[in-house]
Amino acid sequence: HAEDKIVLGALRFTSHAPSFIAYERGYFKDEGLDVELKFFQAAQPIAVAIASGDVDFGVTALTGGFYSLADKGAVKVVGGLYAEKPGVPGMAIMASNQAWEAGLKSPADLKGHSWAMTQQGSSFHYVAGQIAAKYGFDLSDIALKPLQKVPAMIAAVKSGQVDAMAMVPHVAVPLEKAGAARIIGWVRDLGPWQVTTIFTSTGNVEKHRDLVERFLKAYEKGIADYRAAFLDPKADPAKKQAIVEIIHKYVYADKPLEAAAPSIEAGAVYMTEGAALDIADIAKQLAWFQKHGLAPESLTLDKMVDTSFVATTK
Amino acid sequence: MDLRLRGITHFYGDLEVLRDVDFGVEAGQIVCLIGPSGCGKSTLLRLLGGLERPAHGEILQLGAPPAGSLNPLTYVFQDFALLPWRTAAGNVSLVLEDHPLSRRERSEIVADVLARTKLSEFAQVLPRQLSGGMKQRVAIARALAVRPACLLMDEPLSALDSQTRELLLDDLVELWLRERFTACYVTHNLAEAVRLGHKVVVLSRRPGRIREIVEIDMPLEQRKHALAELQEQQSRLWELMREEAMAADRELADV
Amino acid sequence: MDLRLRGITHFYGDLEVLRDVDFGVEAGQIVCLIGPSGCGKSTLLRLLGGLERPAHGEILQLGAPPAGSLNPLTYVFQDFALLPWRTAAGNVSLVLEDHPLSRRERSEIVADVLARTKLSEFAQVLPRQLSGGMKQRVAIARALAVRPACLLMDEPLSALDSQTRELLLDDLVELWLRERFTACYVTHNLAEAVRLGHKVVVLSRRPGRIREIVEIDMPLEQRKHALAELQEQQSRLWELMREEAMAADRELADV
Amino acid sequence: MSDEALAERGAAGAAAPVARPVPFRGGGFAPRPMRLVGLVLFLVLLGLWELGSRTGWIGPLVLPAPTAVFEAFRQLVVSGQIWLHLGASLQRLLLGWFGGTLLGLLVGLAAGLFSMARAGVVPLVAALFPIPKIALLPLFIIWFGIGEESKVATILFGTFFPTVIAVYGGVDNVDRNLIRMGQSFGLSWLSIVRKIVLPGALPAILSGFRISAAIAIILLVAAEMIGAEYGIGAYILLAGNLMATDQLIAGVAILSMLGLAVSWLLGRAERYFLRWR
Amino acid sequence: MSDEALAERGAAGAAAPVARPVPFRGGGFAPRPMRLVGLVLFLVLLGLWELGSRTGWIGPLVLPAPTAVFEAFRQLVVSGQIWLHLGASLQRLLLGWFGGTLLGLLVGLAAGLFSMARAGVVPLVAALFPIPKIALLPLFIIWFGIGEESKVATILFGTFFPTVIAVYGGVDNVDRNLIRMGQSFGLSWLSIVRKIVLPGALPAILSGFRISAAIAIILLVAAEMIGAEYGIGAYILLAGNLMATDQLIAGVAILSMLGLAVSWLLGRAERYFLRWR
Ligand SMILES: Nc1ncnc2c1ncn2[C@@H]1O[C@H](COP(=O)(O)OP(=O)(O)OP(=O)(O)O)[C@@H](O)[C@H]1O
Ligand SMILES: Nc1ncnc2c1ncn2[C@@H]1O[C@H](COP(=O)(O)OP(=O)(O)OP(=O)(O)O)[C@@H](O)[C@H]1O
Ligand SMILES: [Mg+2]
Ligand SMILES: [Mg+2]
Repeated sequence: HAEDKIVLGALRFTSHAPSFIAYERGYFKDEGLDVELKFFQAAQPIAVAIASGDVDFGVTALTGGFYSLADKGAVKVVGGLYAEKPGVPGMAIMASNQAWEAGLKSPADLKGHSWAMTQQGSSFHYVAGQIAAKYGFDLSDIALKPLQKVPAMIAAVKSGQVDAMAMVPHVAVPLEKAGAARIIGWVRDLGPWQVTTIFTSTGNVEKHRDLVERFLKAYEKGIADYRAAFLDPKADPAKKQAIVEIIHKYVYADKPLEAAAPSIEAGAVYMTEGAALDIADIAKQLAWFQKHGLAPESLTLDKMVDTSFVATTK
Repeated sequence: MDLRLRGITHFYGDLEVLRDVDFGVEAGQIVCLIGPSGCGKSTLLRLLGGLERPAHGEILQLGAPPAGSLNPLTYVFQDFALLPWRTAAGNVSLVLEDHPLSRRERSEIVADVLARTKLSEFAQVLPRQLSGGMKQRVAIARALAVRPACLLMDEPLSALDSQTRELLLDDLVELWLRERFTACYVTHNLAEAVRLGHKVVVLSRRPGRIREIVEIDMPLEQRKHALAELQEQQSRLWELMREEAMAADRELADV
Repeated sequence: MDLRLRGITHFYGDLEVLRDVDFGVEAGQIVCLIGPSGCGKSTLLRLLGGLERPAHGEILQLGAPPAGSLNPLTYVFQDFALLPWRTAAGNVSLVLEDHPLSRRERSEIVADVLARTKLSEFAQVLPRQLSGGMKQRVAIARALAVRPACLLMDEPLSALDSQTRELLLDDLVELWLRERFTACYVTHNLAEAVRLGHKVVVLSRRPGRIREIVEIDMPLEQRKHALAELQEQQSRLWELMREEAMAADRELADV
Repeated sequence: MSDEALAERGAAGAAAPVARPVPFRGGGFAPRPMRLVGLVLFLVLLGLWELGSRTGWIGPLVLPAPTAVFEAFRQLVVSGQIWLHLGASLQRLLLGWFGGTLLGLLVGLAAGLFSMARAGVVPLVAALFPIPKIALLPLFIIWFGIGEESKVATILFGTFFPTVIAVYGGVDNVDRNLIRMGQSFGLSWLSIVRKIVLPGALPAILSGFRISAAIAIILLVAAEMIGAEYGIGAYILLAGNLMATDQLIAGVAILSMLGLAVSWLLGRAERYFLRWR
Repeated sequence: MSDEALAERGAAGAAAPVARPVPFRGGGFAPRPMRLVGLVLFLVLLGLWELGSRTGWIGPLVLPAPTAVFEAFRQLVVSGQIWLHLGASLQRLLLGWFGGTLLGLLVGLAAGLFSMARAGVVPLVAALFPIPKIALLPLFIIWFGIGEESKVATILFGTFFPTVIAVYGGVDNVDRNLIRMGQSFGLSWLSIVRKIVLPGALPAILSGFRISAAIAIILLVAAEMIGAEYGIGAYILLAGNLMATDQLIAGVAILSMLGLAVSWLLGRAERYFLRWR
């Protein structure tokens, strides 16, 4: 029978690993989906491309742009993926060496310091907000530096032009090892956070529920494989190796496998089982973005999320 | 075909350029138009050829143009107005291309007029390689190609150095003796006017009115050898115009 | 101060422009230089003024320039060479500003030369508002301001219409009668040459050699009323040059 | 028979002397600016756009309604934010444009006057001009940091090259006869440069300014990619991130007005400095 | 006493007839291109840069050594990747530039010939020209998708406006005397446009092409920000993302060479089409 053609937007990041696993292991095919992977240089255009109809599914953090598209009725969250919570691997909070010398030893000291991020309304911006909330100062006490790109953030912190930033573990740890910056805390300690979500166009949700269900079913299998390989301490090394090989096809493909493997493993993050969605946290994020004028006031949780596809956690 | 101007008055905006000008150009005659700078000579010629419409008065063609005339009123310009991207032959051919002529007819006409202006060997040469005199000869060839009933010439020699001017003046006289073309010839140069004109129309300063129309009866072929006699005519014209030329010279262009 | 050219030969690349030219300009005399197009007249004048260096031969100043001469060899150009962004007075003042003169001296000189060229009322006018004749008068005023020992004039009237040319020619004669300046005057116009020149140097086609040096003894003040007599001189010169002018006219510019 | 009567008979009596007015065949080929038409067209386009948005024919995602854009603009003004943004951007623009122009003038003048400088500068400029400044942003951060320097540098680099080209082109086009005149009157080299070459090159230099000013405005967005909190470019980038298309278009409209204002100012400057033309 | 002897005595004998050669005061103000100097300067700069890198005076983060850049370039060639990138970019460049130029020619010609078109087009172009294309990228995605269309559209928009300006400027500058000549010989309107206006505007149009081609190359990086996998711009962006400065500079050098190649081609075209000058 004819397979349904869909386009899946992806970045060449380990955080998109379930996409690659489900694709390579034929889980999509099993569901009668002919998936085309479409690669982007940044997360934001994936959401825009879903709005324009070029892409059917994507995975991304909840950013200002995403809320805006959701408010215009273009995209809808259907599942969760990467999350931060205590006790699992996740992002680090780093200080530049100069700032560390000057006394920036923990996230609590961030008041009055500068903070690198890609853009306003990005997840890095949100982290700064969470730090400020947790340690009881105002976000305006942190000097936010939007630098558009992650490498620019790294360069700015390395050279001491900016005091602090949040960074994915497989970058953060080598940076500290090389003495280029200091890890002063972990994002997971700020509380649970649903970082990325799976989303699709509103049209798909309303008119092709079956398609969305099949997609999520296949995707969940990819997540399960990933969890089994990276989040299970008793994982079978051979199974793990197989997953690393799949991911290597897409990430660090220009490096030999041996060189890429450690980075891929170090990049492991927590992914929720069955693509479950932390709906309470999403409500909290939405409120924060709205409070800071980074999401439209008119956007409601119902408009943004369809909770009928996956389990929701509180 | 004759031309007749009746009560021509013309304005540019509020500036009156010509006032009540009235004269005729008879077939086979050269009418020279002289007057101080800015008195409206070029404007008058543009009106004659239908490139502008007079504010008042009318300009009439009397009689039909000769059969086969492709462009009864044909200009020869001071600055030659040759297309720099076309060869001499190409520039002549340009004005024939909009007429229903076969390719052969066209190239025959081109070859013929180039020969008549002694330009055959320059057919494939671009304007930039030609001296000023040669350029104006190409322009004259182009004008002849459309078999004009009346040539409208606006200071055709004034962009040339005076030796070349002398040579071309001789050529023009020779051409007229052969072809007896009709022409209205604008010039600043009184020597040219008395060498070429059957009738010299003297205009006043702006607004140009007719001050005098001088008829010169001596046949064109004799004039070359009667320079002293012509010198008298010329001095008379100069006396007529001298004061006005001086005043025109000292006039400021409006900013 | 006299000028003396000795065996001047000049090349542009491989092109020989002048060959073995040899003549002198005596103080108080106007020497006219005539010759067909492209024969090297302008080049010769540039050599005379030190704007170019001759390939062979030498150009000498004999005797010291008169005391107070700021620029012994001073040009008047065909295209006037006025700075369009300066007024008439500003253009004159330009050539004084590099000399150690007080502001008062300078403005006195400017006022003086403008008066001598009947331009006082145009002192504050920009070139674009002036007619061609007026522009050239400003250029002449500028030349007079530096009290030249010898004026080098390159077809100063050829960019003007012929009526204005006539007027300026009269002015030049008048000026010479008053000031007896020395000049080397390049022209294409034989009428100008016989009206102004004490000596007319006739050059051949390129490479320019001296064909003849014609002395005209009639005093300048009488020439205006002896046009017929001059006409003879002029015709003789024209006979000398006619063939060469024709050949020069039919020459192709190298691409 | 009078001429008039003949004229009545027209071309029918071909052999008889017919009097016909000379046919008019001039005119045209001289478009004149008609201010009103431009304004009307602009309003009509705006009206159609609004209508399209209201009727839903143009989705809000595709293009926000003009009223929404205007509302975003009003917000910007009412909140006073516009002055913060404009102030920051104008400062960068002025510093960068001024620096680029000054350096460009010096280098362009050198290339216009000296063979050596020309030989060195021209190929270098030709090679460096078509380099996109956004490509260099990562390096600019390293070279100039994330403060104002790197933003100003971006604009400076962008305006430097076109200025060099305009200036040496302008110097090349100065009438050589005027320079020869200066030499023939024994003017010093400096006088010739100051009084003849520079004013003569001014028209070309000023029209070069038009280009470099447009480029400076275009580069504003690129420049403010580097950690700018305020600035029209930063405002546009943020709007783009948030997919707030109304703010995006409002920001773009501000840049466009800035461009028109600069070009109007340069027009005034031209009219003042080139009134001798 | 001979003249020569007098000349020896110089200005001392002021009253006596002294013979001195006329002093030379011309020359200068005519810089000539000296190919060799440009090349030598380029090599010297490269040498200094390499030296700086080798001695550590220029840190590898600040600027990679020329040899490192060359190595990155060599990698690109050896792996054959360069052809993928170049191919993708050239296709976008050609399509975008060609489309923008064609549209620009039509609109510019209309603005040059008809008052109505002029009145409508000129203010619009003046307002839209200084809009940075990167600012519009989010909208371009929505309008044209993430395929080739949006990339081509970015370049098309960038080249359209300068072409319009160049073309109507060129038409304006066609010698009105030539047009009047055409009319006086009764040429049809179409003939005048085809045979007089267009060839007369060609020099201006061709020099407009130089500008629009440079802009097209500059916009390549912006265009390839929209989800391009291959292309020189995408290569540069990726290098920037990875802070691989050697690849970054290699990519920029490729763009620069592309610019030089295009300008050389246009130079040839000018020499061919304008050989009548
Ligand atoms: N198209 C125009 N628009 C406005 N004014 C014009 C136009 N053409 C000519 N004029 C003005 O009309 C007057 C007469 O111009 P015209 O060119 O007819 O004079 P002319 O006698 O040919 O002068 P010249 O001897 O200098 O050639 C001048 O003052 C000129 O400035
Ligand atoms: N700077 C130059 N470089 C090369 N060739 C030159 C230069 N100046 C003049 N020539 C050539 O030298 C020849 C003589 O030029 P010149 O201008 O001296 O002639 P001319 O007698 O003044 O001509 P005309 O009567 O046209 O003014 C011409 O063939 C010209 O092309
Ligand atoms: Mg006229
Ligand atoms: Mg000359």
